[in-house]
Amino acid sequence: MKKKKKLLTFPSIIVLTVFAILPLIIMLVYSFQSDSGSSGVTLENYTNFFLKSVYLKLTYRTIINSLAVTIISLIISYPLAYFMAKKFKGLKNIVMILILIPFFTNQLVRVYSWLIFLQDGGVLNSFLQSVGLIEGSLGILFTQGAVVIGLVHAFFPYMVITIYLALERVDNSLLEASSSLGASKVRTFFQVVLPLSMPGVVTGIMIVFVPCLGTFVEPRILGGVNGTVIGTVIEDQFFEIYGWNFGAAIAFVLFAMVIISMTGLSRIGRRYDNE
Amino acid sequence: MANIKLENLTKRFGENTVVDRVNIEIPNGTLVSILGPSGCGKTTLLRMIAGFETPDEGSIFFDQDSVVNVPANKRNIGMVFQSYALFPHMTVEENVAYGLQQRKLSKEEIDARVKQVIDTVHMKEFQKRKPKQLSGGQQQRVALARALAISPRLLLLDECLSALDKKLRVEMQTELRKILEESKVTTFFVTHDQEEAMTLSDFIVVMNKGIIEQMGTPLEVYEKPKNKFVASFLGKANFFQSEDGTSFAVRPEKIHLSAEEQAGARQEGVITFITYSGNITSYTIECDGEAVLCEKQNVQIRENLKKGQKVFLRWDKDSEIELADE
Amino acid sequence: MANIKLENLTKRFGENTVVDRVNIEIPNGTLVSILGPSGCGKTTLLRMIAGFETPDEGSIFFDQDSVVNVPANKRNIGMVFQSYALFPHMTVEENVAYGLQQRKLSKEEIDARVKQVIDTVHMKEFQKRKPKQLSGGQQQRVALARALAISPRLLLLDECLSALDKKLRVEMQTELRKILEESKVTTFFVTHDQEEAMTLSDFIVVMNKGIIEQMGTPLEVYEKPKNKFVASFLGKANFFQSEDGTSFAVRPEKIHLSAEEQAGARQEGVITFITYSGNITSYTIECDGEAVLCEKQNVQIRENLKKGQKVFLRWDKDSEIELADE
Amino acid sequence: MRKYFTDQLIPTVYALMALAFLYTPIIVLMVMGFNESRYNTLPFSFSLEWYSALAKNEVLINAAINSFVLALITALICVVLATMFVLGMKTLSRSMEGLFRSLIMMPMSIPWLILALSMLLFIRFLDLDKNMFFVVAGHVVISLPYAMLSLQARIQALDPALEEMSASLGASALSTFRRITVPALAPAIVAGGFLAFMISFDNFAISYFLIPAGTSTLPIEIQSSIKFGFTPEINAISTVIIGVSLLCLAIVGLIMGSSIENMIGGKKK
Amino acid sequence: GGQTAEEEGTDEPATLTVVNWKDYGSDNADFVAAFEAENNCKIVHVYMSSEEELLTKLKTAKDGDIDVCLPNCTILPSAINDGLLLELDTTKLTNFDSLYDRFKVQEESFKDGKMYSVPWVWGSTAIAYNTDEIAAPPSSVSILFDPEYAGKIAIRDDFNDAVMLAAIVLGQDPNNPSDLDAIKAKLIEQKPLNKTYWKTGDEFSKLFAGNQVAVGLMWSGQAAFMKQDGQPIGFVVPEDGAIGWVDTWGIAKGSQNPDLAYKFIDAVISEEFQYDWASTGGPAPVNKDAGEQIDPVYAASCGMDEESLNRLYFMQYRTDDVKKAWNELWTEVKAN
Ligand SMILES: Nc1ncnc2c1ncn2[C@@H]1O[C@H](COP(=O)(O)OP(=O)(O)OP(=O)(O)O)[C@@H](O)[C@H]1O
Ligand SMILES: Nc1ncnc2c1ncn2[C@@H]1O[C@H](COP(=O)(O)OP(=O)(O)OP(=O)(O)O)[C@@H](O)[C@H]1O
Ligand SMILES: [Mg+2]
Ligand SMILES: [Mg+2]
Repeated sequence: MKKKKKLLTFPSIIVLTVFAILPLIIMLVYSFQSDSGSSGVTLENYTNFFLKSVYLKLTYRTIINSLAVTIISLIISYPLAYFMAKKFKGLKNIVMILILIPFFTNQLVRVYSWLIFLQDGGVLNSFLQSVGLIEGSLGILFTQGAVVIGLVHAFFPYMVITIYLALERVDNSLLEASSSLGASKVRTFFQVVLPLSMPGVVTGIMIVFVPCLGTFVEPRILGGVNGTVIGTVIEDQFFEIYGWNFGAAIAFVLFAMVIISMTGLSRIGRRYDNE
Repeated sequence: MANIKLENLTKRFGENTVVDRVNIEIPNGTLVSILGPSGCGKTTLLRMIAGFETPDEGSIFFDQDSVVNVPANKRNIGMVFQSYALFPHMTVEENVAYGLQQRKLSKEEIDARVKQVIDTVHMKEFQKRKPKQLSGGQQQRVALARALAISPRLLLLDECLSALDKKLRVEMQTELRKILEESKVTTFFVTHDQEEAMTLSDFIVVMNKGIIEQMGTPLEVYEKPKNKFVASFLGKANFFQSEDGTSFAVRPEKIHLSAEEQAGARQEGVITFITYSGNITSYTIECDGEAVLCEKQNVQIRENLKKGQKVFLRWDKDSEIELADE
Repeated sequence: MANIKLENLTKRFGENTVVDRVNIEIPNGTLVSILGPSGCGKTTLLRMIAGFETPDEGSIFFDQDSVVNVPANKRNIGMVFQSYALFPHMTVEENVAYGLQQRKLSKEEIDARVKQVIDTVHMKEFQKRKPKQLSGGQQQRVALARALAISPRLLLLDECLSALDKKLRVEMQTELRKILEESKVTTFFVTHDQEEAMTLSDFIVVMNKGIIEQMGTPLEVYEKPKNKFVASFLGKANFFQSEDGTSFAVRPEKIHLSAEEQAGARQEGVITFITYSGNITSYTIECDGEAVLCEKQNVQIRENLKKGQKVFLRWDKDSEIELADE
Repeated sequence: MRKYFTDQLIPTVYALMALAFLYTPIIVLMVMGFNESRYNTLPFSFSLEWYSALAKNEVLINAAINSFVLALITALICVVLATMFVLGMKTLSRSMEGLFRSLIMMPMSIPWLILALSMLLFIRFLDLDKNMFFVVAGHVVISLPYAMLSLQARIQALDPALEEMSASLGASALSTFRRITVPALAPAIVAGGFLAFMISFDNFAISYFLIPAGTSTLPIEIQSSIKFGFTPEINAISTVIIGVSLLCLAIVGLIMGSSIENMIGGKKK
Repeated sequence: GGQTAEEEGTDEPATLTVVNWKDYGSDNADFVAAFEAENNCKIVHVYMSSEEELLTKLKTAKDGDIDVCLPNCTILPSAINDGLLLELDTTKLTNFDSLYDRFKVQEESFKDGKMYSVPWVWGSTAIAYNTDEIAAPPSSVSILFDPEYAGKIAIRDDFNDAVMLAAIVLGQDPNNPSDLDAIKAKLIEQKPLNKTYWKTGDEFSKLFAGNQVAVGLMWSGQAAFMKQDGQPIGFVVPEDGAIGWVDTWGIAKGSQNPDLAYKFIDAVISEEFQYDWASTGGPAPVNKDAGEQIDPVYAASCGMDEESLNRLYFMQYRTDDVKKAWNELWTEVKAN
């Protein structure tokens, strides 16, 4: 009985192994080969990455950016998910659908729309000028700020979903019990709701932070001259100079960082999961 | 530690009026049991007092102050939920300490109090466990401890002992009674167990379909039930018709049975059914086609009445309970 | 409709042995109540019989066939969980019909049977509701109906009446008894209510810490408990020491109280506590520093014994229960 | 009054603000679809020119239909795989479970570009033709984690007693699954499918590298037009897609009535 | 690919798979329809998103996946060296003789004396400017380094363009710069003057139309198109030169339809095709007959004239090491 159930996990695992792991192994082999085509194993791609300050600098910039995006997403998503799970009644499904609908548009098109919206002389600028909030130009496009806005926009809805699902599981009678024991709404939140929704928060952080590390579209387009991040470097390697080996090496460094941060996070998640 | 007054308290869910113009006044420091059939509105009543449901009509006063607009966390009420509602991410200790932590006591005070309350409910050896690792009864005790720990001015217990076995239950009742007498906290106690209600409470409130059928001391409610519903809901009762058309009830234990004809016998019949339940044996006697229930305490082991035997029934005039017409 | 035999049944959770070498044989068509303190392993025992837990040791036989390797859905067992486990997405009707649908009966047969069982548990007016819209007691009745509907060969009831009020409970007990007698289905009944156990069951099993302390008819277990645990767990008991050092117990109802000195009085003391509980009044009497409990049925309303009064206690020799040494 | 403030007003205002942020670029792109300027410049002057151009643009419409079909197939496969996985997951040992879970989540953590290229290399390594099978496989790989996320959250909330109860009533494992587990998981299945659909629908990298010649998806068309500048036809088709998906959801909502409540996440027990 | 069907005249049309840029002449609907009708075939377009990616496509393709492709001169030698292209027989191209002589002997198309691709269009990456803001055509690429236009400049996010541009300004040989450090310093110095580095033509055109960018590095073809569309855009190859490029057609090694492929190439270098496209906003023609028909004023305004042609530094093939070095340099500039 139990054995049979275990078999249910296999199809997914097989699909992943065949269509992700095996191909990646081939890619991993590439990362240990020299760009110059000579066969044989080499670490030059990795040493190149770690010895050039430019890549380390970009890595650092990428991490800081991704952290900023994650934190801002959390600040936007948690209250929204909380209100949906605990305050809205019939409304919450409408809100949920409204949150998902924008994903039916293309990512590039959305990013270009931000470009139109944020540019000096664009919609936002004209609006703020006419209201009298600012004079002259806004100057927000082509800064890290614009990149963060674009990325938060692209990823926060996923976080809303994971947190919402976790909060839905927190039984209302627990909130009542806390309240009857004299806890204010705020304390109830921090001592009961938040810890119990922690698994969802952890997943949400992963679902935002991790893809952020590898993005290149938003930084390139919205970041202007400062939009270079590790994702765009990888993209350049593959699209501009045929540097697959080095590109693969960078990708695997990124992947290692992801694994490390995920391990750390899921450890936190597990602590709260252990009810 | 508060005098509680409910005035015209009413709650509707959609079309259903589940609590209907309830008026009660409970003196300071008394224990009131609420009895009533499943679904009659007991939990809803408690939830309104606790502040989790807003009444549709009526007021709630704690010592003359209307609390309808006071949020639940300011009412200083200890509540035990029918579903326990223990915090799943906290240990037993932490659950019990939770309410105290809200009150900004020192760590030592909290620890001491927690220890004391956990001892009271006999949960010391489980204090480091999480609720999921406890049996139903153990969880219930934690819920009780958590409510008691904060020394509330009003304690609301929603079937808080129902998952305990008799022995532990009697112990907990005694503890509860002791705690309540010491702390003089006014208590509402919802229970399905009439014996528990009668043993424990100063007053009993019998509810039915959202209204209060009768309120009084256990003696009053048991010996002088106002109507058929109360008479049959609280304890068992045999109903008879007098010659003048009014109806009255007689409790099974008030009926004397004898195998020999006796003076003043009111009915005679045949034993059709005997049920032994330890300290008591019940006899069902068929008299003129009506079943009459009669209970005898088993003061000796030997049984002297047999199934199919003819017996005579007698009761005192003042054991007859007159009932309001319905 | 099956003879059930448990042989050396054992279950451990980690280090804890929660069911410890249990041996029972239950004849076909009998109702066995399992009584025991909270956490003693009752639910675990039932779950092993139902097939949800695999025993670590021992066997389970239904009519000579070992079922240890039979999956739960092939055991044809009706079960009522402590937590009801109603299917939240189905109405009352659909819940009850579920088990029948698994048996590929015709729609008419199913409808008829569902209707019949829902009537039995008095849930007709709620049949279109979802479990969320029902009170605890109502939910429990649905759970019972669902288990009964499939006419199982074995019925496992885990505190299935505990959320009901006394009146409904007695009704349900009667119904249950009737159903069980008609269908002759073997039944395990876990309860905290000893009175319920004694009224309802053919046999009583008293468990403690995973082992069986005693098994027998209600009369045997109540009147001849093997040890102090059983004596005090099932009903109340006063313990005394004989001159020869052995100890014995006397049930409170077996003690005759009188204000006047009487022949054969065994003890004398002063009433320190009187508790009224409807049909019974309990007296606590202080005799030589020991509290003795004595219960009198309230055959009349007037009380003739007062707190502080001196009384004489007497009991028959054969009311003394000899206890095994511990 | 205060309650109204904290329970209604603040949440509503907050949600509206978040939605405003979310919809800013969407509204911009919708408006620009009706703007005459091909460069999306202001001032705005209303025109349906791009919609009539779109109506004639079979390539773009076909690409959109392809994307839709591909996303639908991907979503179905993901839902089936993810459901099977979360059901089997409970029986795994803790460490196995952790391993398997991180395996499935992995595609989220690798830039899709890399995954796409490695799959392309893999196909070449196997000496196979590019075909739709691999496109679907690639889409499944990247969408599966999203489907899994919503299901995992839900399965933990599923009371095991329900399944036991069903077994004790005589239901076979399959019957229990169909009648108890699936309904209990339904909201999460729908939500997971929805997420997988969206991920696939918007994916460029995988389709681009793996798709056989002659077939195209909407993201590919858009990405390819961008070298010289895409026209507001793209805005127009995006607007149409949003409109259609809203309409579909509304219809589904009407048909399913109150059960739409449970569509996303839903309520526990 | 499929079977050539022309001789037998069967109903089953052959398919010709063409790798090209989207909206770049060869996928013009009218042209495609006419070609398909004439040759009873079906053209399948596969779009590329960068030159390198075309190489990827060729390398990972199986026989028959690709018939014709559009490599730029910068990657052409790579493709030829890796044996990805078929050797061409120019006698099969009826229009080959009409090409300007310089394109008949385009260096990158040859290896060991054998020809592997046919030039198609050429163009320049030079200065596009807003005629409303800048009255006279800039005479030097150094306008892109002029602080006067700070915040209104946009050069392209492309290591090749960037390095060549800086080399022109510094007087180095753009195809063989002598001092990469100086180039890097120059680019870093220029960096803050940019509004952005544009990546796609879409970005540039929208920013330009939105008055965000007044001057920048742009392709001649796109500038011509925008001008026709009514934008106040001027285009000039300044006196100190700019970057030139040549796009060519090759036949993939594994093509199953080489004859049809020849027909296709022959069609796109025909006088008619070349004139039509060049005069309506396309890049400059390689067909001499077509070139001579174009209005000289128009030609000058989009850098198609002889004079501009002579000022251009045509991009040459670069080895992987050079590309890597330039790319890294550019990455460092961007990361700065
Ligand atoms: N949220 C709700 N919505 C609609 N009806 C409800 C709701 N909560 C309770 N009810 C209904 O109100 C009535 C009273 O419910 P309540 O829980 O107060 O009963 P109770 O007396 O506590 O019953 P029990 O003894 O079974 O716990 C029941 O008929 C129940 O079905
Ligand atoms: N899954 C489990 N893991 C570890 N310990 C368990 C588990 N389930 C039950 N126990 C422990 O096993 C013992 C017996 O539990 P069980 O639920 O059988 O008790 P019970 O007799 O039904 O109690 P109650 O009357 O309170 O329902 C308890 O001490 C409980 O803490
Ligand atoms: Mg209740
Ligand atoms: Mg139990």
